[in-house]
Amino acid sequence: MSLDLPKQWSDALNTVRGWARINSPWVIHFNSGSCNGCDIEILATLTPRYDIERFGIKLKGSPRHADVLICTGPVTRQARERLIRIYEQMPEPKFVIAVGSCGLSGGAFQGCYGVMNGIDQVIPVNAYVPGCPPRPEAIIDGVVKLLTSLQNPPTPDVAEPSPDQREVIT
Amino acid sequence: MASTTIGKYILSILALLVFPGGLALIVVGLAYEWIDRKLLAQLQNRVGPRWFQPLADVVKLLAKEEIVPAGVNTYLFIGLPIFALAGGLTAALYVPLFGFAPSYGFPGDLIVTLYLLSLLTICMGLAGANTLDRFSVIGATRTLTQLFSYEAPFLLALLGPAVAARSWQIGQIAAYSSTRWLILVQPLGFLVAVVGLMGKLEIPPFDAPEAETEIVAGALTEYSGRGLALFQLAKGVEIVIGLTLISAFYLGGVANPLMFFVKTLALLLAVVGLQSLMTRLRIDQVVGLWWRYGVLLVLVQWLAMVIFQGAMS
Amino acid sequence: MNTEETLAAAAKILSDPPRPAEITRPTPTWMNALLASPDDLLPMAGALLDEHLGWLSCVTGLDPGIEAGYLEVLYHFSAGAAVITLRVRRPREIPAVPTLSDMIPIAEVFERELHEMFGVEIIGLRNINKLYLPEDWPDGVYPLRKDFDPAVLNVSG
Amino acid sequence: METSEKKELFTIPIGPQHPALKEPGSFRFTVDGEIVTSAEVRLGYAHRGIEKGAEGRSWVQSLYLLERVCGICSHVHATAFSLGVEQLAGVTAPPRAQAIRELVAELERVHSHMLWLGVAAHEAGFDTLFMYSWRDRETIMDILEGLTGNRVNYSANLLGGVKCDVGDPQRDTILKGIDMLEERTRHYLDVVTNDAVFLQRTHGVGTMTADQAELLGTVGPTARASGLGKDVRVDAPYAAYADFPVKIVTAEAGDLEARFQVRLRELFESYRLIREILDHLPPGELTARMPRRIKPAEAVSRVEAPRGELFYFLKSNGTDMPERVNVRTPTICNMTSVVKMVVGHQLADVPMILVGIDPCFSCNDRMVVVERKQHEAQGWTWEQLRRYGIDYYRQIHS
Repeated sequence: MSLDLPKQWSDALNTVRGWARINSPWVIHFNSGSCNGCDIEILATLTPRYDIERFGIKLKGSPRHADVLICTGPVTRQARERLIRIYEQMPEPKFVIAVGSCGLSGGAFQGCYGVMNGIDQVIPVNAYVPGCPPRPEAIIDGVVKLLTSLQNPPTPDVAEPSPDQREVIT
Repeated sequence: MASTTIGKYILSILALLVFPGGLALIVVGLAYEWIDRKLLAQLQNRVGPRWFQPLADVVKLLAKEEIVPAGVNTYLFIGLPIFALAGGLTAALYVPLFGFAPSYGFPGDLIVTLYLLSLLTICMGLAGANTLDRFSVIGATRTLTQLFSYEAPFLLALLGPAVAARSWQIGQIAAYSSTRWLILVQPLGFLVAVVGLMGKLEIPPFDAPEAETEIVAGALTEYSGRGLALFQLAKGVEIVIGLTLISAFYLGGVANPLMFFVKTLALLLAVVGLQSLMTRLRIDQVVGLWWRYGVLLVLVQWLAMVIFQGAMS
Repeated sequence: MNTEETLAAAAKILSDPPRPAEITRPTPTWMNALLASPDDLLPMAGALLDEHLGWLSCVTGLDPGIEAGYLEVLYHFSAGAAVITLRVRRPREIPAVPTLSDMIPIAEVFERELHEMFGVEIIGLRNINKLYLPEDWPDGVYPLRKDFDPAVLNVSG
Repeated sequence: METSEKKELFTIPIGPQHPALKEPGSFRFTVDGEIVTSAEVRLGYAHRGIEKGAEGRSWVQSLYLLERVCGICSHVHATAFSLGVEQLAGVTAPPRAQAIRELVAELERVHSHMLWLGVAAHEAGFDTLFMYSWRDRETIMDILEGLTGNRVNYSANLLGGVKCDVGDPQRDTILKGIDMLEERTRHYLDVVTNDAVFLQRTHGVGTMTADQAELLGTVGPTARASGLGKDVRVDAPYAAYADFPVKIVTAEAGDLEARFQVRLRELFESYRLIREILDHLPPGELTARMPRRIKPAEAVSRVEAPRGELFYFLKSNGTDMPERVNVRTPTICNMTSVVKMVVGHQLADVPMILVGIDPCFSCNDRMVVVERKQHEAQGWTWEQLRRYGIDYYRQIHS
């Protein structure tokens, strides 16, 4: 915000912004080489029994539309570049949730030559959901916990994206 | 004299920005979007979003960073969503919104309104073609291809009531049809108009231009933040205007607010019901459908009407 | 044709002169045939296919260790319950086998994997680009060989 | 693979992050307007190095590692591995354990096919069917959870047996769930056979004749939909399939519609088997004693996964760790057929054809073949594409 608004105004604006962010998290899902177990559970959260649309969570295809990256898998060497790219394509403010034991630490695949042993080795992670695979309820809980944690601290200013973040997606 | 002129200007501006156009329209557009999503969720056995969901989505998008991808025309990239929304809001002035007579009207405003509505589609097409992303470009070609396929039958279907009313002015046609349920005499035209509206709004089965599983988010793949929010608002506005037009023309008019909401909501329910039953059509199937059956149906309708009117006179 | 007949017919083809393969039967349904030379691979696989004695189910690479001095390639053909495995041994330094992909399209996938994982050269295979290892994988490092040392990767981040 | 992308404007990359793929696999389709002219698959985004990993773990640890090759068909991986190791050690699991293995395998097949039906419907843009089939799938997830304690990656297998028994309460739950699902499946079969709009997307799409299917080495339902009677459960019965035999389900047409029908009709066969096993569950022990070290030997183990034949080659060397584990998953066999089938089809059909084989990339993590037909379609300009689009639609309407 370049405009100099009175304090109450900008506070009110921030409240509205925070409210909207908490109530409308759009999610993008990336599988960095997991066994699919977590991925089908993430997909299951969309379906009638769990229905994450109740919380305003929507699964989006384009990283440009997303606020939260839900990432599964131990990050294989091949998927590493892609993961970073997707993370960089997301507009600020953005959050990352690591889902599944292997996304946390490499899990069962720890030590295999093809994996990086966890998502936080590659990109910053805001929330961790353990389990092999976690139940859909646990995944929803993870997202909701992340969102409620945003409620308290003041909204950080939108960071100026670095030049490489403005590259074209091809 | 001068004061009445100024008063008129103020009233016009209010009509454009607050009621019945502008703000009120946007609010109703968001509400209809919610109803659409909620009903769809219910039909799919889900709970569905909360009532403020579309509002939260739009506010959040407005507050987000907007990334302008490299290699695009920045003015177009930023301007197109604004044009799209402005087109929709302008169209609202000629339409009997909320059961009130149109704010403005002149002979031939039906044609202008329809083309203002197409502006959204064209803007989306251009927005997609403007970016270098190939999903957007494919989405843009599909958007425009689809536009060329449904536009003519949709237009013809709305001209049916116009011919019956012997007027090209929306206000007059609405007045004419408020005493008659044209759906009874022109059922085919009504059918084509409803399905045409589904095509215009790119909802299933006509969602090939934004087919998530093939081309991510179609023409809007590259948009984030504000642009996306404006397009979403424009879409909400288009839903309301489209429903209003069809209700006013075919469903016995929208003479007062109650009738307006009852009829447009009933129509929305029908559209959502159809949507939940359908598989996405391929773009070539869409084109085939419209030109083979859509146009034919409307022409049959017209022929019947012309013969009927000839016999009457 | 039951399993026994299939295996008998296959054994007849594989033990054909001039260079009969060395045939063993570890289980009732599984037959191993160690080919005398990699040149026999194409004609023998062709003969199996011609007689409808199976389809190429899998290709396995084996590294018995550095001391053994050779790598082994196993071509598993399945027919009903029967599995007929053609085995080829190649020296560890210059392992090379002819490609089956002209005859069996699916073989290309298995052979490319073999090439990448064991460094076995596939004679006649057109496409030997990176298969499923990452683009920045070092040349000459074959992960499924016994002497593979993960330290060579050491990609710190 | 990034270098030529600017030039090939109309190469459509799908994946590794793409809404059509819940798993990472990367495809590049070159398109003429909407028609696909060439296809290329780059897998390996899920390549974790499991085969090597198993060589550094004990037999028991490897069991759990291999179960996580794939989260959808985890049980068949564990079964194939257990059967192979038992063969190496010369141990046979008790009959009750074998029957429970088959029971869980069939339950897993139901879960996998229901999942696939939903994903396929989603690809077709038919989200209502997706929601309904996944809602019903929850029943089977509950059953699996009640039986084994986990919804996915159930670890029902042990080396030498199974870990969970089926008691009367579980039996009743399963039977009740199966009855409900059978009725629902009948309804879904009706939808995929009779719904006109759905048939427009499946009928005559991605057709593969029996000869092609055989030449391309397809397996599982993909092969059976083309009229090939390939099914390991019938050809080489393992676990308890000799005692509870399965009737093979095939179709002749070889198109997507046939693949839908084969998979759904297989479900009825699975329901029948599940009931039969529950009615005639052999009594006895659940596990046999397994040695910790296994004498040097080799073994081949074949199991019918929901997607087709799963092939394991195992070699032991006298220690408590495997010398070599080779996994050949069904998807790798079917993937070649996709690359051949999509050429000449509409871009819009590609996700459907792809999903028609029920691909499983994490199973696979390998890469396939390049197919280029007609001209080299690189470097299409916008103008060329526009021209093409106009000509294409002119042809349709004239």
